[in-house]
Amino acid sequence: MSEKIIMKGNEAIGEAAIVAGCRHYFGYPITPQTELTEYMAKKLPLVNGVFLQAESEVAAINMVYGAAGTGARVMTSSSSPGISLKQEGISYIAGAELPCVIVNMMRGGPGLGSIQPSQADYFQATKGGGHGDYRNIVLAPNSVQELVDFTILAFDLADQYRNPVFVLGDGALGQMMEPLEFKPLEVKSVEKPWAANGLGTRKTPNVINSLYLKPEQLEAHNVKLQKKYQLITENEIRWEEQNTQDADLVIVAYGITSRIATSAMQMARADGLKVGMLRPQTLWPFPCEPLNNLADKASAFLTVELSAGQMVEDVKLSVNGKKPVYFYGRTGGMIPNPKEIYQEIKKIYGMKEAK
Amino acid sequence: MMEKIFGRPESLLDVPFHYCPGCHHGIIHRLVAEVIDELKVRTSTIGVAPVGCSVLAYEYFNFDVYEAAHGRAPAVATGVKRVLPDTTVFTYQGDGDLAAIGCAEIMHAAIRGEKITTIFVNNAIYGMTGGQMAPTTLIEQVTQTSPYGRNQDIVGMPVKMSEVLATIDGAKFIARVAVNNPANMAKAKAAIKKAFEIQHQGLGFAMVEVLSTCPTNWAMTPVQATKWLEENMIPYYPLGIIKSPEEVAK
Amino acid sequence: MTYEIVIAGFGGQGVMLMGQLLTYAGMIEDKHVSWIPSYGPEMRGGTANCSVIISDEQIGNPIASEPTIVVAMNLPSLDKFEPLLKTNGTLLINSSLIEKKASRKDIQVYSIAANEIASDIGNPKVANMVVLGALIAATKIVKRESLLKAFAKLFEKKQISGLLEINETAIYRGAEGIAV
Amino acid sequence: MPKPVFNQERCKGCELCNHACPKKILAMSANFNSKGYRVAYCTDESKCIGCMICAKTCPDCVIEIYK
Repeated sequence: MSEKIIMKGNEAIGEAAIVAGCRHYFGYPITPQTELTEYMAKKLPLVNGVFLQAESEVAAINMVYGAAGTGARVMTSSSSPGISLKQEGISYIAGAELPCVIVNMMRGGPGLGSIQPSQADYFQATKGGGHGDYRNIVLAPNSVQELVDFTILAFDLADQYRNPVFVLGDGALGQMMEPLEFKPLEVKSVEKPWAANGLGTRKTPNVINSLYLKPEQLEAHNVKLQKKYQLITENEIRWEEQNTQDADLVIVAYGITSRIATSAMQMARADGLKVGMLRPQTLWPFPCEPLNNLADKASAFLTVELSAGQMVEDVKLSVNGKKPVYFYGRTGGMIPNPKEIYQEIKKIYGMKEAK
Repeated sequence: MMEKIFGRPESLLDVPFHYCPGCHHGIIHRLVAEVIDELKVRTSTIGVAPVGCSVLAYEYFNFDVYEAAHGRAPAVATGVKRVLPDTTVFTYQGDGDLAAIGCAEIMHAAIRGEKITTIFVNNAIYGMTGGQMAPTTLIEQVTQTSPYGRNQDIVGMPVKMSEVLATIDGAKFIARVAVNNPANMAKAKAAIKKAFEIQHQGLGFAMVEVLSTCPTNWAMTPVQATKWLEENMIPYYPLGIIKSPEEVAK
Repeated sequence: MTYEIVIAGFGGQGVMLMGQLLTYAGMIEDKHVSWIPSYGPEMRGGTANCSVIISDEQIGNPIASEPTIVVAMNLPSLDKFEPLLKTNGTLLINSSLIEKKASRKDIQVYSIAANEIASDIGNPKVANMVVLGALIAATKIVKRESLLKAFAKLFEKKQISGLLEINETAIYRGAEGIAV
Repeated sequence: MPKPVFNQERCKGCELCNHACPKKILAMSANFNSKGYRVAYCTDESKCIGCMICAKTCPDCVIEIYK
């Protein structure tokens, strides 16, 4: 058994990346994820790694593109406005099928927004963000332990599928401290015959590229990508259910919001209301089928997000009209308290508002 | 039995270039390939080519190549070189790419003294998109987006990137060359070789700016274009070694 | 049992560290724990605060929106967090800096003259540890030994002679100096 | 005797080589290659001095020099 330690979320991600074999990090400071950048600056040189503060997020993600092309495990991190700048590079990375891990500690938007927690980059992370038909694998941890576990998982998934993987957190998760442990782990080494790392004894040059000027070739490339995304959808959907066996009402929430919603659910249960929760751990691929199955038993759904309503669209698509889907969200860095969410639950039950 | 005394270098794949007739890109590709052959580093060389006429460079070089986003080649090359410090990494960029959209990336690669080599092809125009004004377009030069000639009151003077970058400490070797005649070609090749040697010595950033024609978008024959380059570009963009470790030492 | 604690003061009073020490001490006692700061521009002004949850059960919401315990290190913190306290909750006031009395009657209120006691020990910087000593004496959320272990753990890399001793003294004096 | 050899299918008819040749023994053919370019050729191989200037000037690596 490994020892339990306490770490800040952002720093835990950094340590997890190093444990996962990441030795290259390129980033640019932005609140509320800067502790991660600083952690890498401190720790990577101690393990013969490379930390480089780029001149911009645009440069940082393109450094990631270069490093990923060599087959190295590489990571960058940022927060909402910085992630927007990175979209160009992410589209290229997806197009060139390079593995990398991108951490977004979401903050309030749009624009410069605030530095407080938010989940308003859900669309950007799960539906594209950059141009073209591509998908990022999006992991949504809700505890410091999961920040560790999902960061390690992210590197494995990235290598396995040659795809960018997002660890989508929020300012609160990045800033909070909780006990965690590093389970003993063998870093999976994946053959990367596609890597452009110098010919060496190889006869044919490797090219890292996303340009296909002939439409037939680009379509074939897109078909190949879509097959990969299908495979990911079949194999990598992750979610957690609590109290859904007998639930009338199912809360759907991820990340920090799922923690708060858990408290609301407990309040409701204490009052005899049969409330359960489904927490997506992957936002793409999204747990459509589990939600659709729950729609046969439960009578309503409540999506809670730190946004004006983004994931709720996927919840509606999953429930597919079988049952009503309600939404409650706060934006701009505001965080709901459990009572607020419980009031929403009571509204749905058609009861008087909670005291 | 006759012996071949001049032919295609090993670092160039035996495929036709897509470049327009008379375009100097082909010559510059060949010179880079010859230098890499002569330095015997082909199997450990990695090229990075971003958007521009040379976007398809990966189809021509017989070593590993990355296609980068517009302007970002120095950042991509940084990523590659930081993982693989023992390889030979170079970017091959046009003037729109390097001097406009990629201004930040090239500046900061030089500022970091990034141990990469940049081949900067300056033809005073955007070639691939069909002849629009570049930051390097000469005063009064007519392009698709400066139909009345480049006006310095509106868009400023053409930028001399080599001189700008030479002011940066991390840039150890900067030269401007042309491939308009055999003598200049020899100088160009020598500069390119030096720029790679600077990288191999681990000294810092090195760049060779190569003045080039764009007969198609200049609307001239290749022969006329070469003459135009000699009469118009070279006077504004003087040839020579702008910065080298030897010069700095003096 | 779940303690939801807000520790609030101004930047430089060491409120973040107080929270982290409590969190660590809770972990040492095999409790479920979490710590989260309220971060942002306000950290440079009025109040900086952090939430600590110490519980026998898995922790849901890590933000103490209805705290069971509030530690107010300065006046704006008292004004902001006293109204949020749960009925029967505990309020600890640093009376060195706060002259105002608590206004609610449905809570347990303690006060400690932390800055005076710290100066008396010989180091004004340990006022926060005096308050922690008072807090655990009043609420028993963690044992004193656990808090000392946590302190030793967090500061194991700092080789300052007498550091542990003076903080230990501060914790003792806080426990003694608490007033209802 | 040196000799230039043209890979005429690669020639784009840019004429840089025949302007560069110091012996003025290169010309553009009346024939087209499959791409439709009038290709360069040597009018009098006996006069070639093997200076390689044509080959170095050619942007498309059309010319090889043998000796």
